[in-house]
Amino acid sequence: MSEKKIKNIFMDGAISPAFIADSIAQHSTKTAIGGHSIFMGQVRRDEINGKFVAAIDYTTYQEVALAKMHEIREAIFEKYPLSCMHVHHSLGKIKAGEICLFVFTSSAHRKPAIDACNELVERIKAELPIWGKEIFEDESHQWKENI
Amino acid sequence: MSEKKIKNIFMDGAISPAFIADSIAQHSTKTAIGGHSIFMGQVRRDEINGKFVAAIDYTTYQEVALAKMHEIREAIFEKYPLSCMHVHHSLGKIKAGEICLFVFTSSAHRKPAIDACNELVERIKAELPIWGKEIFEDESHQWKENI
Amino acid sequence: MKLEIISFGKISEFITGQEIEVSEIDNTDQLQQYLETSFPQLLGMKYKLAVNQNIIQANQQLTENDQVAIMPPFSGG
Amino acid sequence: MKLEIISFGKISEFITGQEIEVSEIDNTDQLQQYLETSFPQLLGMKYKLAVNQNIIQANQQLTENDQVAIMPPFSGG
Repeated sequence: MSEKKIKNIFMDGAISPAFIADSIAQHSTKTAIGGHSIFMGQVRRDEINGKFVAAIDYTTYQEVALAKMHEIREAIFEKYPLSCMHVHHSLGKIKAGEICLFVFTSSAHRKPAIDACNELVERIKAELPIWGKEIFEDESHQWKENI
Repeated sequence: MSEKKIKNIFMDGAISPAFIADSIAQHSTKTAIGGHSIFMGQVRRDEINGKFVAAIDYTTYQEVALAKMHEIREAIFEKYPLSCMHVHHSLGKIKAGEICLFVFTSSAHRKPAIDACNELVERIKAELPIWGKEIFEDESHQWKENI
Repeated sequence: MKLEIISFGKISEFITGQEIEVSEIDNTDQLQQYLETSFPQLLGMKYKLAVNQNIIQANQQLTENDQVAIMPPFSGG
Repeated sequence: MKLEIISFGKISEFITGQEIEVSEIDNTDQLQQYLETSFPQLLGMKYKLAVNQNIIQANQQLTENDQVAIMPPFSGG
Protein backbone atom coordinates (compact mmCIF):
# COMPACT_ATOMS: atom_id res chain seq x y z
CA MET A 1 0.00 0.00 0.00
CA SER A 2 1.32 3.46 -0.87
CA GLU A 3 1.95 6.30 1.50
CA LYS A 4 -1.15 8.19 0.36
CA LYS A 5 -3.66 8.91 3.09
CA ILE A 6 -6.56 6.48 3.28
CA LYS A 7 -9.77 8.44 2.62
CA ASN A 8 -12.94 7.74 4.54
CA ILE A 9 -15.69 7.06 2.00
CA PHE A 10 -18.37 6.54 4.63
CA MET A 11 -20.90 9.08 5.81
CA ASP A 12 -23.76 8.73 8.26
CA GLY A 13 -27.14 8.90 6.61
CA ALA A 14 -28.24 9.61 3.05
CA ILE A 15 -26.18 11.50 0.48
CA SER A 16 -28.07 14.71 -0.29
CA PRO A 17 -28.43 16.29 -3.75
CA ALA A 18 -26.90 19.44 -2.23
CA PHE A 19 -23.78 17.48 -1.26
CA ILE A 20 -23.54 16.18 -4.82
CA ALA A 21 -24.02 19.69 -6.27
CA ASP A 22 -21.24 20.94 -4.02
CA SER A 23 -18.94 18.20 -5.19
CA ILE A 24 -19.69 19.05 -8.84
CA ALA A 25 -19.21 22.79 -8.25
CA GLN A 26 -15.75 22.19 -6.80
CA HIS A 27 -14.58 21.01 -10.23
CA SER A 28 -15.19 24.27 -12.08
CA THR A 29 -11.65 25.41 -11.29
CA LYS A 30 -10.22 22.19 -12.74
CA THR A 31 -10.28 23.37 -16.33
CA ALA A 32 -8.39 20.40 -17.74
CA ILE A 33 -11.55 18.34 -17.19
CA GLY A 34 -13.81 17.74 -20.20
CA GLY A 35 -16.09 14.96 -18.94
CA HIS A 36 -17.61 13.88 -15.63
CA SER A 37 -19.28 10.54 -14.99
CA ILE A 38 -21.48 9.95 -11.96
CA PHE A 39 -23.22 6.88 -10.61
CA MET A 40 -25.69 7.12 -7.76
CA GLY A 41 -27.33 4.22 -5.97
CA GLN A 42 -30.82 4.93 -4.64
CA VAL A 43 -32.75 2.77 -2.16
CA ARG A 44 -35.66 1.05 -3.93
CA ARG A 45 -39.05 0.53 -2.30
CA ASP A 46 -39.04 -3.11 -3.42
CA GLU A 47 -42.03 -5.32 -2.73
CA ILE A 48 -41.02 -8.68 -1.27
CA ASN A 49 -43.75 -11.16 -0.35
CA GLY A 50 -46.32 -8.38 -0.14
CA LYS A 51 -44.21 -6.14 2.11
CA PHE A 52 -42.47 -2.95 1.03
CA VAL A 53 -38.88 -1.96 1.81
CA ALA A 54 -38.99 1.27 3.83
CA ALA A 55 -35.23 1.66 4.31
CA ILE A 56 -31.89 -0.09 4.14
CA ASP A 57 -29.65 -0.06 7.21
CA TYR A 58 -26.01 -0.19 6.07
CA THR A 59 -23.12 -1.43 8.20
CA THR A 60 -19.51 -2.11 7.29
CA TYR A 61 -16.27 -3.63 8.48
CA GLN A 62 -14.73 -0.20 8.22
CA GLU A 63 -10.98 -0.86 8.48
CA VAL A 64 -11.14 -3.60 5.86
CA ALA A 65 -13.49 -1.63 3.59
CA LEU A 66 -11.29 1.47 3.63
CA ALA A 67 -8.10 -0.49 2.99
CA LYS A 68 -9.76 -2.31 0.10
CA MET A 69 -11.19 0.96 -1.28
CA HIS A 70 -7.70 2.47 -1.13
CA GLU A 71 -6.39 -0.46 -3.16
CA ILE A 72 -9.22 -0.09 -5.71
CA ARG A 73 -8.65 3.66 -5.94
CA GLU A 74 -4.97 3.20 -6.72
CA ALA A 75 -5.66 0.50 -9.29
CA ILE A 76 -8.22 2.70 -11.06
CA PHE A 77 -5.92 5.74 -11.07
CA GLU A 78 -3.21 3.49 -12.50
CA LYS A 79 -5.47 2.14 -15.23
CA TYR A 80 -7.25 5.33 -16.39
CA PRO A 81 -6.00 8.90 -16.99
CA LEU A 82 -8.34 10.50 -14.45
CA SER A 83 -8.30 14.02 -13.09
CA CYS A 84 -10.50 13.18 -10.09
CA MET A 85 -12.23 10.31 -8.32
CA HIS A 86 -14.70 10.61 -5.46
CA VAL A 87 -16.58 7.80 -3.71
CA HIS A 88 -19.12 8.16 -0.90
CA HIS A 89 -21.19 5.42 0.72
CA SER A 90 -23.86 5.84 3.36
CA LEU A 91 -23.98 4.04 6.69
CA GLY A 92 -27.05 3.71 8.90
CA LYS A 93 -30.68 3.79 7.90
CA ILE A 94 -31.30 5.17 4.38
CA LYS A 95 -34.95 5.57 3.42
CA ALA A 96 -36.44 4.45 0.10
CA GLY A 97 -35.84 7.19 -2.48
CA GLU A 98 -32.66 8.40 -0.78
CA ILE A 99 -29.17 8.11 -2.23
CA CYS A 100 -26.71 5.70 -0.58
CA LEU A 101 -23.82 5.56 -3.06
CA PHE A 102 -22.15 8.36 -5.02
CA VAL A 103 -19.28 7.61 -7.42
CA PHE A 104 -17.83 10.55 -9.37
CA THR A 105 -14.97 10.44 -11.90
CA SER A 106 -13.57 13.15 -14.18
CA SER A 107 -11.11 13.18 -17.07
CA ALA A 108 -10.00 15.35 -19.99
CA HIS A 109 -11.96 13.24 -22.48
CA ARG A 110 -15.12 11.32 -21.70
CA LYS A 111 -14.09 7.69 -22.13
CA PRO A 112 -11.76 7.25 -19.12
CA ALA A 113 -14.24 8.93 -16.75
CA ILE A 114 -17.09 6.71 -17.96
CA ASP A 115 -15.11 3.46 -17.92
CA ALA A 116 -13.54 4.18 -14.53
CA CYS A 117 -16.92 5.04 -13.01
CA ASN A 118 -18.44 1.76 -14.21
CA GLU A 119 -15.49 -0.30 -12.99
CA LEU A 120 -15.56 1.45 -9.61
CA VAL A 121 -19.26 0.67 -9.11
CA GLU A 122 -18.73 -3.00 -9.95
CA ARG A 123 -15.73 -3.32 -7.64
CA ILE A 124 -17.39 -1.43 -4.77
CA LYS A 125 -20.39 -3.75 -4.89
CA ALA A 126 -18.30 -6.91 -5.18
CA GLU A 127 -15.33 -6.20 -2.94
CA LEU A 128 -16.22 -3.84 -0.12
CA PRO A 129 -17.41 -5.47 3.12
CA ILE A 130 -20.67 -3.56 3.43
CA TRP A 131 -24.02 -5.08 4.35
CA GLY A 132 -27.51 -3.77 3.73
CA LYS A 133 -30.41 -4.80 5.98
CA GLU A 134 -33.71 -4.20 4.20
CA ILE A 135 -36.21 -2.92 6.71
CA PHE A 136 -39.85 -3.35 5.80
CA GLU A 137 -42.68 -1.01 6.66
CA ASP A 138 -43.76 -3.40 9.47
CA GLU A 139 -40.23 -3.23 10.99
CA SER A 140 -39.37 -6.80 10.01
CA HIS A 141 -36.21 -7.18 7.94
CA GLN A 142 -34.16 -9.30 5.59
CA TRP A 143 -30.53 -9.02 4.51
CA LYS A 144 -29.97 -7.65 1.04
CA GLU A 145 -27.97 -9.67 -1.46
CA ASN A 146 -26.27 -8.08 -4.45
CA ILE A 147 -27.07 -9.72 -7.75
CA MET B 1 -42.51 10.22 -35.16
CA SER B 2 -44.79 9.50 -32.22
CA GLU B 3 -47.35 11.84 -30.74
CA LYS B 4 -45.21 12.53 -27.68
CA LYS B 5 -44.35 16.15 -27.17
CA ILE B 6 -40.91 17.16 -28.42
CA LYS B 7 -38.88 18.37 -25.45
CA ASN B 8 -36.53 21.31 -25.70
CA ILE B 9 -33.12 20.15 -24.51
CA PHE B 10 -31.49 23.56 -25.02
CA MET B 11 -30.88 26.18 -22.38
CA ASP B 12 -29.13 29.52 -22.62
CA GLY B 13 -25.84 29.58 -20.79
CA ALA B 14 -24.09 27.08 -18.55
CA ILE B 15 -25.81 24.28 -16.64
CA SER B 16 -25.40 25.04 -12.94
CA PRO B 17 -24.67 22.47 -10.22
CA ALA B 18 -27.84 23.72 -8.50
CA PHE B 19 -29.90 22.82 -11.59
CA ILE B 20 -28.35 19.34 -11.53
CA ALA B 21 -29.04 18.95 -7.80
CA ASP B 22 -32.66 19.93 -8.39
CA SER B 23 -32.98 17.38 -11.13
CA ILE B 24 -31.53 14.66 -8.85
CA ALA B 25 -33.79 15.66 -5.94
CA GLN B 26 -36.90 15.30 -8.08
CA HIS B 27 -36.24 11.57 -8.31
CA SER B 28 -36.56 10.82 -4.60
CA THR B 29 -40.28 10.17 -5.01
CA LYS B 30 -39.58 7.65 -7.78
CA THR B 31 -38.89 4.75 -5.48
CA ALA B 32 -38.68 2.11 -8.20
CA ILE B 33 -35.33 3.60 -9.19
CA GLY B 34 -32.19 1.86 -7.91
CA GLY B 35 -29.48 3.44 -10.05
CA HIS B 36 -28.82 6.80 -11.67
CA SER B 37 -26.14 7.47 -14.27
CA ILE B 38 -25.02 10.99 -15.16
CA PHE B 39 -22.65 12.36 -17.75
CA MET B 40 -21.62 16.01 -17.75
CA GLY B 41 -19.54 17.76 -20.37
CA GLN B 42 -17.37 20.59 -19.11
CA VAL B 43 -15.60 23.22 -21.23
CA ARG B 44 -11.84 22.61 -21.16
CA ARG B 45 -9.28 25.42 -21.08
CA ASP B 46 -7.34 23.75 -23.89
CA GLU B 47 -4.08 25.23 -25.08
CA ILE B 48 -3.91 25.43 -28.87
CA ASN B 49 -0.82 26.97 -30.46
CA GLY B 50 0.01 28.82 -27.28
CA LYS B 51 -3.47 30.28 -26.79
CA PHE B 52 -5.97 29.17 -24.18
CA VAL B 53 -9.67 28.48 -24.76
CA ALA B 54 -11.66 30.93 -22.62
CA ALA B 55 -15.13 29.78 -23.67
CA ILE B 56 -17.10 27.81 -26.24
CA ASP B 57 -19.97 29.51 -28.01
CA TYR B 58 -22.60 26.90 -28.91
CA THR B 59 -25.14 27.26 -31.70
CA THR B 60 -27.57 24.73 -33.15
CA TYR B 61 -30.00 24.08 -35.97
CA GLN B 62 -32.71 23.82 -33.38
CA GLU B 63 -35.65 22.28 -35.28
CA VAL B 64 -33.45 19.53 -36.70
CA ALA B 65 -31.63 18.95 -33.40
CA LEU B 66 -34.85 18.61 -31.41
CA ALA B 67 -36.45 16.27 -33.94
CA LYS B 68 -33.30 14.11 -33.97
CA MET B 69 -33.12 14.14 -30.16
CA HIS B 70 -36.75 13.03 -30.03
CA GLU B 71 -35.89 10.11 -32.31
CA ILE B 72 -32.86 9.19 -30.17
CA ARG B 73 -34.92 9.45 -26.98
CA GLU B 74 -37.56 7.07 -28.31
CA ALA B 75 -34.94 4.60 -29.55
CA ILE B 76 -33.20 4.58 -26.15
CA PHE B 77 -36.47 4.14 -24.23
CA GLU B 78 -37.28 1.25 -26.58
CA LYS B 79 -33.89 -0.39 -26.07
CA TYR B 80 -33.44 -0.04 -22.28
CA PRO B 81 -35.87 -0.42 -19.35
CA LEU B 82 -35.45 3.13 -18.08
CA SER B 83 -37.48 4.98 -15.48
CA CYS B 84 -36.25 8.43 -16.56
CA MET B 85 -34.09 10.19 -19.12
CA HIS B 86 -33.09 13.86 -19.08
CA VAL B 87 -30.85 15.68 -21.53
CA HIS B 88 -29.80 19.33 -21.39
CA HIS B 89 -27.37 21.15 -23.69
CA SER B 90 -26.19 24.73 -23.38
CA LEU B 91 -26.35 27.36 -26.10
CA GLY B 92 -24.36 30.58 -26.18
CA LYS B 93 -21.04 31.31 -24.56
CA ILE B 94 -19.99 28.77 -21.91
CA LYS B 95 -16.80 29.59 -20.04
CA ALA B 96 -13.98 27.12 -19.35
CA GLY B 97 -14.87 25.12 -16.24
CA GLU B 98 -18.62 25.44 -16.81
CA ILE B 99 -20.94 22.58 -17.69
CA CYS B 100 -22.46 22.50 -21.20
CA LEU B 101 -24.01 19.01 -21.37
CA PHE B 102 -26.01 17.08 -18.77
CA VAL B 103 -27.30 13.57 -19.52
CA PHE B 104 -29.18 11.77 -16.74
CA THR B 105 -30.71 8.28 -16.87
CA SER B 106 -32.34 6.17 -14.15
CA SER B 107 -33.47 2.57 -13.90
CA ALA B 108 -34.40 -0.07 -11.32
CA HIS B 109 -31.03 -1.80 -11.66
CA ARG B 110 -27.79 -0.09 -12.58
CA LYS B 111 -26.92 -1.62 -15.95
CA PRO B 112 -29.63 -0.07 -18.16
CA ALA B 113 -29.08 3.43 -16.71
CA ILE B 114 -25.31 3.19 -17.31
CA ASP B 115 -25.56 1.74 -20.83
CA ALA B 116 -28.30 4.16 -21.90
CA CYS B 117 -26.33 7.15 -20.58
CA ASN B 118 -23.23 6.13 -22.54
CA GLU B 119 -25.17 5.52 -25.73
CA LEU B 120 -26.98 8.86 -25.37
CA VAL B 121 -23.71 10.77 -25.02
CA GLU B 122 -22.26 9.10 -28.12
CA ARG B 123 -25.38 9.75 -30.19
CA ILE B 124 -25.74 13.37 -29.00
CA LYS B 125 -22.17 14.13 -30.01
CA ALA B 126 -22.43 12.37 -33.37
CA GLU B 127 -25.95 13.14 -34.49
CA LEU B 128 -27.17 16.48 -33.14
CA PRO B 129 -26.49 19.53 -35.32
CA ILE B 130 -24.70 21.60 -32.69
CA TRP B 131 -21.53 23.59 -33.25
CA GLY B 132 -19.00 24.84 -30.75
CA LYS B 133 -16.85 27.86 -31.50
CA GLU B 134 -13.78 27.88 -29.26
CA ILE B 135 -13.07 31.44 -28.22
CA PHE B 136 -9.53 32.15 -27.09
CA GLU B 137 -8.46 34.59 -24.42
CA ASP B 138 -7.42 37.07 -27.16
CA GLU B 139 -10.95 36.90 -28.68
CA SER B 140 -9.78 34.99 -31.75
CA HIS B 141 -11.57 31.70 -32.38
CA GLN B 142 -11.59 28.32 -34.07
CA TRP B 143 -14.40 25.84 -34.64
CA LYS B 144 -14.36 22.80 -32.38
CA GLU B 145 -14.33 19.35 -33.93
CA ASN B 146 -15.50 16.29 -32.03
CA ILE B 147 -13.05 13.40 -32.06
CA MET C 1 -35.95 27.84 -59.25
CA LYS C 2 -35.79 29.79 -56.00
CA LEU C 3 -34.05 28.19 -53.01
CA GLU C 4 -33.41 29.41 -49.50
CA ILE C 5 -29.90 28.70 -48.26
CA ILE C 6 -29.02 28.67 -44.57
CA SER C 7 -25.70 27.73 -43.05
CA PHE C 8 -24.17 26.91 -39.69
CA GLY C 9 -20.92 26.82 -37.75
CA LYS C 10 -17.74 27.50 -39.66
CA ILE C 11 -19.64 27.60 -42.96
CA SER C 12 -21.80 30.49 -41.75
CA GLU C 13 -18.64 32.60 -41.78
CA PHE C 14 -18.51 32.60 -45.60
CA ILE C 15 -22.04 31.63 -46.67
CA THR C 16 -24.68 33.81 -45.07
CA GLY C 17 -28.39 33.04 -45.17
CA GLN C 18 -29.73 34.03 -48.60
CA GLU C 19 -32.25 33.31 -51.30
CA ILE C 20 -30.73 32.13 -54.55
CA GLU C 21 -32.27 31.86 -57.99
CA VAL C 22 -30.82 28.95 -59.93
CA SER C 23 -31.44 27.40 -63.29
CA GLU C 24 -30.48 23.91 -64.46
CA ILE C 25 -30.40 22.64 -60.87
CA ASP C 26 -32.84 19.87 -60.06
CA ASN C 27 -31.25 18.02 -57.19
CA THR C 28 -28.87 18.32 -54.25
CA ASP C 29 -25.88 16.88 -56.12
CA GLN C 30 -26.17 19.67 -58.67
CA LEU C 31 -26.71 22.25 -55.95
CA GLN C 32 -23.60 20.99 -54.19
CA GLN C 33 -21.53 21.53 -57.34
CA TYR C 34 -23.01 25.00 -57.73
CA LEU C 35 -22.18 25.85 -54.10
CA GLU C 36 -18.61 24.57 -54.37
CA THR C 37 -18.09 26.70 -57.46
CA SER C 38 -19.60 29.81 -55.84
CA PHE C 39 -17.90 29.22 -52.48
CA PRO C 40 -14.60 27.45 -53.08
CA GLN C 41 -13.93 27.41 -49.32
CA LEU C 42 -16.35 24.44 -49.24
CA LEU C 43 -13.95 22.34 -51.29
CA GLY C 44 -12.17 19.85 -49.09
CA MET C 45 -14.53 20.50 -46.17
CA LYS C 46 -16.86 17.85 -44.84
CA TYR C 47 -20.45 19.03 -44.72
CA LYS C 48 -23.99 17.71 -44.86
CA LEU C 49 -27.12 19.15 -46.37
CA ALA C 50 -30.60 19.23 -44.93
CA VAL C 51 -33.60 19.91 -47.15
CA ASN C 52 -36.59 21.39 -45.37
CA GLN C 53 -35.14 20.32 -42.02
CA ASN C 54 -34.41 16.73 -43.06
CA ILE C 55 -30.76 15.74 -43.16
CA ILE C 56 -30.20 13.97 -46.47
CA GLN C 57 -27.98 10.95 -46.93
CA ALA C 58 -28.17 10.69 -50.74
CA ASN C 59 -28.97 12.82 -53.74
CA GLN C 60 -32.48 14.27 -53.56
CA GLN C 61 -34.79 16.20 -55.91
CA LEU C 62 -35.26 19.88 -55.14
CA THR C 63 -38.41 21.87 -55.69
CA GLU C 64 -39.30 25.57 -55.74
CA ASN C 65 -38.83 27.32 -52.38
CA ASP C 66 -37.00 24.45 -50.70
CA GLN C 67 -34.88 25.45 -47.75
CA VAL C 68 -31.41 23.93 -47.90
CA ALA C 69 -29.13 23.98 -44.86
CA ILE C 70 -25.36 23.53 -45.17
CA MET C 71 -23.88 22.01 -42.04
CA PRO C 72 -20.23 21.38 -41.14
CA PRO C 73 -19.36 18.43 -38.85
CA PHE C 74 -21.22 18.55 -35.54
CA SER C 75 -19.34 19.42 -32.36
CA GLY C 76 -21.87 19.45 -29.56
CA GLY C 77 -21.36 18.06 -26.08
CA MET D 1 -5.34 -20.69 21.93
CA LYS D 2 -7.38 -17.55 22.45
CA LEU D 3 -9.10 -16.01 19.42
CA GLU D 4 -11.33 -12.99 19.05
CA ILE D 5 -14.35 -13.58 16.86
CA ILE D 6 -16.29 -10.73 15.23
CA SER D 7 -19.16 -11.05 12.78
CA PHE D 8 -21.17 -8.93 10.38
CA GLY D 9 -24.49 -8.68 8.57
CA LYS D 10 -26.82 -11.63 8.82
CA ILE D 11 -24.19 -13.67 10.68
CA SER D 12 -24.05 -11.11 13.49
CA GLU D 13 -27.62 -12.12 14.34
CA PHE D 14 -26.48 -15.52 15.64
CA ILE D 15 -22.75 -15.10 16.30
CA THR D 16 -21.99 -12.10 18.49
CA GLY D 17 -18.55 -10.72 19.05
CA GLN D 18 -16.74 -12.94 21.56
CA GLU D 19 -13.43 -14.32 22.71
CA ILE D 20 -13.11 -18.06 22.34
CA GLU D 21 -10.58 -20.45 23.83
CA VAL D 22 -9.88 -23.34 21.48
CA SER D 23 -7.56 -26.31 21.50
CA GLU D 24 -6.48 -28.42 18.55
CA ILE D 25 -7.15 -25.57 16.13
CA ASP D 26 -4.13 -24.30 14.20
CA ASN D 27 -5.59 -22.84 11.05
CA THR D 28 -8.66 -21.25 9.52
CA ASP D 29 -9.96 -24.49 7.94
CA GLN D 30 -10.10 -26.05 11.39
CA LEU D 31 -11.67 -22.94 12.86
CA GLN D 32 -14.30 -23.00 10.14
CA GLN D 33 -15.23 -26.60 11.07
CA TYR D 34 -15.41 -25.62 14.72
CA LEU D 35 -17.66 -22.63 13.92
CA GLU D 36 -20.00 -24.69 11.74
CA THR D 37 -20.37 -27.23 14.54
CA SER D 38 -21.00 -24.54 17.16
CA PHE D 39 -23.26 -22.46 14.92
CA PRO D 40 -25.05 -24.81 12.53
CA GLN D 41 -26.81 -21.80 10.92
CA LEU D 42 -23.50 -21.23 9.08
CA LEU D 43 -23.93 -24.48 7.19
CA GLY D 44 -25.02 -23.83 3.63
CA MET D 45 -24.29 -20.12 3.94
CA LYS D 46 -21.61 -18.41 1.91
CA TYR D 47 -19.17 -16.50 4.05
CA LYS D 48 -15.59 -15.30 4.09
CA LEU D 49 -13.09 -14.97 6.92
CA ALA D 50 -10.70 -12.15 7.59
CA VAL D 51 -7.76 -12.64 9.94
CA ASN D 52 -6.47 -9.47 11.57
CA GLN D 53 -8.32 -7.38 8.96
CA ASN D 54 -7.01 -9.30 5.96
CA ILE D 55 -9.59 -11.19 3.96
CA ILE D 56 -8.22 -14.66 3.39
CA GLN D 57 -8.58 -16.63 0.17
CA ALA D 58 -7.06 -19.92 1.33
CA ASN D 59 -6.35 -21.78 4.55
CA GLN D 60 -4.10 -19.81 6.89
CA GLN D 61 -2.26 -20.49 10.14
CA LEU D 62 -3.74 -18.91 13.26
CA THR D 63 -1.79 -17.63 16.23
CA GLU D 64 -2.65 -16.56 19.76
CA ASN D 65 -4.92 -13.49 19.97
CA ASP D 66 -5.75 -13.39 16.28
CA GLN D 67 -8.93 -11.56 15.42
CA VAL D 68 -11.13 -13.51 13.02
CA ALA D 69 -14.04 -11.84 11.24
CA ILE D 70 -16.89 -13.84 9.74
CA MET D 71 -18.50 -12.04 6.82
CA PRO D 72 -21.57 -13.00 4.77
CA PRO D 73 -21.74 -11.92 1.08
CA PHE D 74 -21.31 -8.18 0.64
CA SER D 75 -24.31 -6.07 -0.32
CA GLY D 76 -23.13 -2.48 -0.47
CA GLY D 77 -24.10 0.08 -3.09
